[in-house]
Amino acid sequence: MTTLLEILEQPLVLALIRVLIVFTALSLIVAYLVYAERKILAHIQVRLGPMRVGPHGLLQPIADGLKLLLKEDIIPEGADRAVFWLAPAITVLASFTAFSLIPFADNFYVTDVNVGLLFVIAISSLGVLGIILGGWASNSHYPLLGALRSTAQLVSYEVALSFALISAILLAGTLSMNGIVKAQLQQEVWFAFMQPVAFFILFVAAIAETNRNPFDLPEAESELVAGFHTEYSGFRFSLFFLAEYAAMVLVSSIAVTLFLGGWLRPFPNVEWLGFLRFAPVVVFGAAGTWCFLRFFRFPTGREWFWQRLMLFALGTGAAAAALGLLYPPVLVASQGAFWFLAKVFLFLYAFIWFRGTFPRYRFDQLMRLGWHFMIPVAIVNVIFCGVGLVLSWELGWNRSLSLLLASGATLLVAAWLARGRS
Amino acid sequence: MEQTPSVSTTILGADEVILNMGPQHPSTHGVLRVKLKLDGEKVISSECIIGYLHRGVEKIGETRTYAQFAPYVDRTDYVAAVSNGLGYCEAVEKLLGAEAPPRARWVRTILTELQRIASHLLWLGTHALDIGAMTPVFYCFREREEILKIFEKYCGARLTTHAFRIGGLLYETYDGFEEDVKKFCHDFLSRVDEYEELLTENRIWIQRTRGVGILTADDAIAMGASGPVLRGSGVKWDIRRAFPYAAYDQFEFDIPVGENGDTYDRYLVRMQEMRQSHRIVLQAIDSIPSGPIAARIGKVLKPPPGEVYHSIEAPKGELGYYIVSDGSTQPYRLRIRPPSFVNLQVLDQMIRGLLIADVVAVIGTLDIVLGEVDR
Amino acid sequence: MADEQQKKPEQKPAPTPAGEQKAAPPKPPARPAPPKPEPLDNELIRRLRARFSEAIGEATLDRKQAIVVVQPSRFLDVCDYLRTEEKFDFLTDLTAVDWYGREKRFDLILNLYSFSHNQRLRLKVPLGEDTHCPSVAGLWGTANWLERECFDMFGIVFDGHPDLRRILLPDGWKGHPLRKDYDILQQDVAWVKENLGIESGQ
Amino acid sequence: MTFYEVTFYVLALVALLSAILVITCRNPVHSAIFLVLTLLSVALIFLQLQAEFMAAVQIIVYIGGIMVLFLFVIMLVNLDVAVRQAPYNRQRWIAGFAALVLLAEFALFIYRGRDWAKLPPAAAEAVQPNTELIGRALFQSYILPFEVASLLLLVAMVGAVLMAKQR
Repeated sequence: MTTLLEILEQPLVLALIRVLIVFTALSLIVAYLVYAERKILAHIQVRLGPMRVGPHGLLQPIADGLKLLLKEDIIPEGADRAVFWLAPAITVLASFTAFSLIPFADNFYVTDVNVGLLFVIAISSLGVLGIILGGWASNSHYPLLGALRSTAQLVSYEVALSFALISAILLAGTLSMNGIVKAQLQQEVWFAFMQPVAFFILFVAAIAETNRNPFDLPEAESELVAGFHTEYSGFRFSLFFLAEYAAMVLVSSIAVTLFLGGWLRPFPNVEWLGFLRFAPVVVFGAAGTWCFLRFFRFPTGREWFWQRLMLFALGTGAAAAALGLLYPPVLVASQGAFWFLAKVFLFLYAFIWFRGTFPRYRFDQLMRLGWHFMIPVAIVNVIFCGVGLVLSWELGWNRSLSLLLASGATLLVAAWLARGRS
Repeated sequence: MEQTPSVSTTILGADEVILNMGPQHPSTHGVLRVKLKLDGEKVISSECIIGYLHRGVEKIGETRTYAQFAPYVDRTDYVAAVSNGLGYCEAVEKLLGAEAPPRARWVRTILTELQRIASHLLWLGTHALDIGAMTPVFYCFREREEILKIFEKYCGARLTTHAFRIGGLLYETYDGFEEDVKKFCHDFLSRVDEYEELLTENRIWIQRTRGVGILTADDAIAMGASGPVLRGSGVKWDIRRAFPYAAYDQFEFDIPVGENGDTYDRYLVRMQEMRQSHRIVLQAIDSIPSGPIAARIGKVLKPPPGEVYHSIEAPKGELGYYIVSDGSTQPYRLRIRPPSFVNLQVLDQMIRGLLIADVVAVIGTLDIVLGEVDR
Repeated sequence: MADEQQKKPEQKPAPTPAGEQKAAPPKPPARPAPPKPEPLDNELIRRLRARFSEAIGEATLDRKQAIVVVQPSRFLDVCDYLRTEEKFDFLTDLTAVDWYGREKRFDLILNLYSFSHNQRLRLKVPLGEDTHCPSVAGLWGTANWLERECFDMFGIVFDGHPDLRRILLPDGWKGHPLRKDYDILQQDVAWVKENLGIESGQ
Repeated sequence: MTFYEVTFYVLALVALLSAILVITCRNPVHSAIFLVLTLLSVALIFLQLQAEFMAAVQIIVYIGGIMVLFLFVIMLVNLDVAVRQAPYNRQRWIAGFAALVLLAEFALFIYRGRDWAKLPPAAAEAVQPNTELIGRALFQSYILPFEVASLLLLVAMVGAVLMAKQR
C-alpha cells in the first residue's frame, strides 16, 4: 500500500503541487497588482481610488473579477469565432507558463532547466501570437491597427531585451535561472552594478514589452480606443487583462533574477547586515499595526460592521504571521520568497509610477527609439562586456574595473547615438 | 467566414483605409466624427462630419425674448458658460445703447477670467490625456473645482451659470467673494508651475507636440482661426486689446504668442494665458468699484430697429453675436459666431501627412467644444 | 459632499435681485437716447464708390459699426479689392438674414476685419430667393464651412464653392430651418408620418 | 506503456494531424495557427529527448520570430483572393507522387537500417551541458559554415531592404 507521503514524493505530483502553489499565488498577486495600481495612481493623482468594497477597497479585485465573469460575452459579427476564442487563451497561457521557470527562492521553483532563461524568453514570446490573432479575428479596424502596432513593438523591443539578457548571461556563465542567482551570490555583487547599461536597457525594453506607459501604444485609449482588445468583453477581456499584468510580474521577475540578485537579500555577504533577515517580521508587524489602528479609528455602526470585521481579521492575520516568522526555521524559509517579491514589487511600483507621470510616445518615435538607439546600444554593450571579460581573463585585469570600463565605453557610444536629439 | 469580407481586404486591397474616428471615440471631445483616409497609420486626407449636437440655437433665439434667450447661450460652449453670457449680454446692451455700471463690469471681468482659467484647465487636462499623460487631468480638475465653487456660491450654478443679466448683474457678490477669489489666486500660480513641471520640459511631451500640426500665421488668418490657435501661430491679436469690452481697458496684461504655430506653441500660449488671467483677476479683485450692479433698462426689452455685431475673446477664440432687431421684444435674427466651429475647419490641413496619434493631439490642441461647433 | 450642501443656505446670503437695488440710492444714470443708424461717408467708402460705383449701395453707421451694401453682381470683385488693397484679411463671420416678404429676400452678411487697421467692416449683399451668390471661399478659407452652413440654414447657393453640402443637418433634410417660412411643426409631422406611420407625434 | 511513451505518441499525433491541417485549411491564418501547433509539438518532442536548447530555440526562432512575421504578412495580404482559390492547384498530382516516392524512400531506409542505426542509451550526465556542446560545435568546429550561413542571411536581409526601398 502506498502511503500519502509516497504519492507526494512522486516527481510528477510534487511538480503539480508546486505548479498549483505558484499559479494560485500568481493569480492573487496579479489581482492585487491591479488594486495596487489603482490605489497608487489614485494617490499620485490626488484622489482616493477604490474605497467601497471592503475596507479601503481591499475586496475590489474580487468584485471586479466577478463582474467580468458575469458580463455578457460579445463576439462581433464577422469575427473568426475560433480564433477569437483562442487568442486570449494563448496570451494568458504564455505569460503564466513562463513562471514555472522563475526561482522564487533558493529551493522553490516549479522546474529549473539548464537553459531556463531561454525557455522563459521562448514561452513569453508566444504571447504576441495571442495579441496578433485577437486583433485579426475581431474583424475591426481599431483592433487590427492595435495588433499591428503591438506586434511591431514587441518584436523590435524583444531584440533589445534579449541582448540585455546576454550581458547578464556572460557574467553568470549559465542559462539556468537559479544558477544566475547563485553566480551573483558567488561573485558578491548584483549584476545591475556590473552592467548598469544592460540593466537600463532591460528596464526600458521590459516596459515596452508589457505595453506600459509611455510605450502603451497598442492599447492607447485616446487613439485606438482599446487597441487589440477593443472588441473583447467579459471573461475574454479579463484574460487579456490578466495576461498583461502577469507579463508585468514576469518581466520584473526576470529583471530581478538577472540583475538584482533574485531571492538574495541585499548584501548577502556582509555579516553585520544580518539583522535584515527580520525585515519580513517588520513588514508584517507594520501591516498588522496599521490594520488595528484603522480598526479603532473606523466609523462604528451597523453598515461598517463587515468592513471593521475584515480589518480586524486582517490585522490579526498579519500579527500572527509576524509572530510566526519569529520562529527561526520559518524565518529562514521565508527569506528567499520575501526578498524576491519585495524586489519585484519595487519594479512594479516603478511601472505604475511611470504610468502616472509620462505622456505617450508616438509610434514612429517608439520604433526609432527602439531600432536607432536601444538595439545598437544593446549590441555594443554585449561586445564591450565580452571585451571586458576577456581583459580580466586573459590579461588578469580587475574584473569589476574592466566591466565598468566597458560600461563607460558603451555610454560614450550611446551619447554619440543620442547626439542631436532634443 | 468565407462570406464575410474581412477587414484586411480593405487594408491592402486599396492601399488606403477609411477609419471612422468618432462620433463615439474617447478623444474626439464629444460627438465629432472625423473620417480619416489612411495609408497605414498616415493620414492622407480627412473630413469632419459635424452636427450630431445641433439643437437649432439660432432658430430658438428668434422665438424667445432677449432675456429669455440668455440661458441658451450657456449651452453652446458649455465649459465656458460665463464667457458666452458676457458676450451675449454685452451684445444686447450695445443693441439697446445701454452700458453696464462699473461694478458690474468689474465683477464680469473677474468671473470671465476665472472662466477662462477653468476652460483652459479642462483643455489642458484632456489634451494631456489624449497624449497619454494621465495625471494632469486630475490636477486640473482640482483647480477647476475651486473656480466652479466660486461660481456656485455666486449664482448657484456650476456649469451653465447664467451669471450675468442684460444691463449688469442680477446678484450682488456674496460675502467673502473677494477672499475666495484671492485664496484661489494665491495658490494658483504654483499649481500652474506644477503642471508645467509635468509637461513643459518632458521630452516625450516635446516630441509629441513640437512640429506637430503646424499652422502658419498666414494660414491661420486665411482660415479665420482665432484665440489661442491664432496666437500660437504668432499673430498678436486679442479682442480684449483690439476692442476692449467689460473692464479690460483698466488692467495690464500681456498677450502671449507662439513662434512656430505648432501644438507645443499653442500649449505654451494657453499656459501663459492662464497666468495672465490670474494677473487680471488679481488686479480687478483689488479695485472693484462700489455702486449699482445693473443699468436701468426697463423690464421689457425692445431694442430700436437695427443691428449689432459684438464679439469677445472667449477662451476658445472670437465669440461673436450678430443680432438684428426689428423693434420687437424678440431678436429678428440672432447669429452666434462660434470660435470652435471656425477653428475646427483648419483640422484637415493640419493633420494631413501626420499619424493617427497626431490627429488626437491636434484635435486636442484646437480645443473645440462640440456644443459650440454644432450649436 | 452632502454636508456641504446642507450648510450652504446659511453661508450664502439670499441673492439680492437687481430690482430691489434700484429703489436704493445712488441712482443709476438716466437711460441714454436709443441708438439710430446714420449715413456713413468716409475715405474707404469713397474709394469703394469711386472704384465700383453703382455696385456699392447704401453705407450706414449703426451702433458705431460700418455697414456697406454691395450688389451681388460685383460682389466678388469688391471682396477681392477689400482683401488685397484694403487689407481686410480676416473674414470673421459669414451669415445671412431672411427678410421674408421683401423683394430681395436675403441679406448675406460678411463681417470683415483688418489686422493692420484694427477695423471692422460689414458687407451686406441683398439676394433674391433664386439668386446665386459667388463664393468667397477662394479668398478667405474661412468661408468654406460658413458658406456651407449658410446653404444648410438658408438655402443660399454659392457658385464656385468647392464642396457645397449640408454641414450641420443630415444630408436628407428637407427645407432650410433659418428661413422665416420654415414650419418646424409641419416638418415634424411629416417625419413622424413617414417614419413611424402614425398621424402625429404631438 | 510508460508515461514517456504516451506523451511521445500524443505529441507525434498532434504534430502530424496539425501538419496535415496546415495544407488543407482554406484560411491562411488557420493554416498558420496549425503550423504553430506543429512546431510546438516538435519542440516538445525535442524537450523529451532532453534537447532543451533545441526546444527553446525552436520556439524562439520559429514560433516567436518567423510565425509572428508570417501572421503579420498574412494579415496584410488580400485574404479573400486566397480563400477563393482552391488549396491545391495543378501540381497536386506531381506533389502527391513526390510525397509517395519520399515515403517509400524513408520506409526503405528505416527498414534497412533497423539494426545498425540503434543508438546506445545516452548517459544522462553526458548530455547535460548540451548548450555548451552546441556552442563549441558552432563556434569552434564549424565556425566557417556558421559564418558563411550568417553572411548569406545578411545578404538576403540587405536584398530585402533594397527591394522594399525601391517600391
